[in-house]
Amino acid sequence: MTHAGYIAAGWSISAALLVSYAVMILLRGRRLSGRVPARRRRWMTAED
Amino acid sequence: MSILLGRSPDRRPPEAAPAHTGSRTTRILGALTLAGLVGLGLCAFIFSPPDSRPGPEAGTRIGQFDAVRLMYVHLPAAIWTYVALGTCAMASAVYLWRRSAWWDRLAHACAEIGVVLCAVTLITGMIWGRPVWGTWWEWGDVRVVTTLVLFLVYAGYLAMRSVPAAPEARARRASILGLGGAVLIPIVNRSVEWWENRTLHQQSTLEELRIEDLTLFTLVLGILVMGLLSLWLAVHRFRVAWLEAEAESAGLEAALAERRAEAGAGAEGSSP
Amino acid sequence: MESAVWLRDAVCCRGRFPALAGVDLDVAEGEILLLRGPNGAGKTTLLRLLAGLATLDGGQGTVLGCDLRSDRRALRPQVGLLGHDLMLYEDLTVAENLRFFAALAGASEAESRAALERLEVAPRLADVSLRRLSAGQRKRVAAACLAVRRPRLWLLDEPHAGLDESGRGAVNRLVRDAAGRGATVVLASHETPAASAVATRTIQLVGGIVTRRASGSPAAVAPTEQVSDA
Amino acid sequence: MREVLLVAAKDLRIESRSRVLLFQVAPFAVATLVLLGFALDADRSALRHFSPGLFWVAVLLTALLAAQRSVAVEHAGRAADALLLSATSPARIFAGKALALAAQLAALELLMGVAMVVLYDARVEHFGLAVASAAAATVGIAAAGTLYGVLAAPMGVRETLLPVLLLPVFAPVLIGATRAFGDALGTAAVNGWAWFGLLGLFALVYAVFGALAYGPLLEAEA
Repeated sequence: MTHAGYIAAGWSISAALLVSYAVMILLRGRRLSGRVPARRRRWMTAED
Repeated sequence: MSILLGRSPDRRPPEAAPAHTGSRTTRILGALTLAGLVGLGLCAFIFSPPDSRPGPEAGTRIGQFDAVRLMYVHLPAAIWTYVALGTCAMASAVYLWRRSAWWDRLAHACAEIGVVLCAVTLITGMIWGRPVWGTWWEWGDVRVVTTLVLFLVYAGYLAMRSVPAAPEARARRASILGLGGAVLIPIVNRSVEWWENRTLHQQSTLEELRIEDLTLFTLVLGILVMGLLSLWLAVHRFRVAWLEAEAESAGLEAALAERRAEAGAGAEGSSP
Repeated sequence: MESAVWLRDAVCCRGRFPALAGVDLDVAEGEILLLRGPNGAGKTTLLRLLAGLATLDGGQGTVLGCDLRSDRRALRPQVGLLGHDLMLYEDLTVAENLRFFAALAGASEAESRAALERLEVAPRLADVSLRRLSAGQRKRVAAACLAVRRPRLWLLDEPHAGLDESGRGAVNRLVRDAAGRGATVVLASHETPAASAVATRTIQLVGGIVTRRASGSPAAVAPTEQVSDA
Repeated sequence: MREVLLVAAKDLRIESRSRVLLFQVAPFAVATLVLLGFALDADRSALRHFSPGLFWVAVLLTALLAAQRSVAVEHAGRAADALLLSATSPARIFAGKALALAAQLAALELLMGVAMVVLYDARVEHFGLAVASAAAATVGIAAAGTLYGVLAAPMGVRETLLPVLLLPVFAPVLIGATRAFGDALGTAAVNGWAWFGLLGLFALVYAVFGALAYGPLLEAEA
């Protein structure tokens, strides 16, 4: 494969950025949930 | 709209409320995204061919070769950057018209996702440009420069939103900024286009790519998967914004009660 | 009697702090209402709310017939506010400040000169930069700027603070004149004697709510009980 | 129109009294031009060749200061509240403040233009084009500066936030004005009048957008 280093760098940096952003959002959501009364945090399709 | 958050008075017991921003919708979305990512990985690295075709002289090959595999991230990220930031500008405009917090939160969520995707676009673009164009940064390309300005404008938008302020005042300022970005970008695009009267993009990349068979399929798949991922991120981010506002107003109710208690005590002390 | 101010359970936040925590208030047209209360009671926030400068975060309110949630733009030009910050330009002279605000309000040059005279600002100060005036003199200039605009609702935040005897007298005359012409006045003051002398009714604000309604001055003419809703 | 001129005259009078423009902003402008000269190693031909770009970078940095000042004038002593309480429409206040800022920038540009000729050995070949494009750019900068100035104004972090918001907005002005001046000073073979058109478009767009957006922004401060 040509340009293997560039390809690896491009894909892994993108993945790292998107995954860390996603994790950050999920963690923030969990932390904030604790500070909001239960009846105010229902998502329309929430099952659990 | 109702996918994003519930507003119905609920019949279920309170302990059933989720302690996170997930729901059945997001789980389905997430599963589709993950499956799509696996498929994209397979197509991008194993099934799709490198870009190469016979050169002008006999026996030589030209093209991007394997560097084309970076396109499967770069192009979808770029497309969804424009969609996300365009949605932000549109939501800002609607906010100014309707003045409802819903649109403000949507604008905020889209701006944040747009900026992240824009960073991905710029980084993969630079990494791709180095082997193919021979430079990390090409000043002469309209889209490269415009995208950087777009990134800076909406990074400024997020910087402004991060400053503590009264929610309504912040929403107003943010909506003007979000809309201002949409006003600015066409002008930037036009000025850069005139500035260097050529665009490398169209001449040396997509049009000459062998856009057929699996390359095209993989690009379309990449766009779909990135779209699913963006939507999944947007739903979660929107719910985080909702929770933030709710946490703030929950704090306000406590502060109000405290303030009224202070009034009660003060009145007793000062009553004749 | 028409109701100039009507508030029900009004909540107003400064940042995340509920400075007003549910205020019920009725002020009739032509009334001179004195707001009393300790520091931090929410007097300044209440005045800014009535001026249409602060947002109503809860409850309902109408001022001069304008809804505080939807109609603040129509309200503001009819209101005059004398605040802690004098809302003047420090680098301009007395006359220039007055001329600017008078011109924006469509008042004539003669009116602004008359306003300065009524506040007993010496004519020789007209061409002095505001920066060089004492706090009391500045307050008189600010009051004059307010007077030339002829507002229907006067909101005065500590109008007597920093003024000498003649200044307090001049402010009180201004207030009585305004009320005599049918304008409504709400003032917050700690200078009880001077303020009570002019007020027709007094209410007490503590912890962001109205805790006591009392007739303020011996000369009070307005009834103590609430006026009916408009 | 009367109110626009009133607001503009008020801002200019304040400037003439406080002398902030003369004693603080103008020296900053000239110092920036001198430092840019050092950056290019005081190479005569390079300086002349790049003089349009250097000039406009210096103008934009100076414009940041002038825009900050224009907002600070209203926020000292909460005079902005007084404007809000007057019956004047926000669009007219915007126009007045932008007009005053444009006049101040024009004065600064004149000074910097002289400095550019002296320090960088620049030669103005098409005077009309230089003046026209500078005027269009100035109106655009003043409109954007006034709009984004009030956007960042009431926050405690105005000094750092305003440049972050404003500098990307200035990008098309810098490109357009540099090209137009390149033609006017004879350092670039381009059609300067086309660039003048772009600068005019920018000025028009931001004047209209600013006039429309100023109301909700003033409102947000209250």
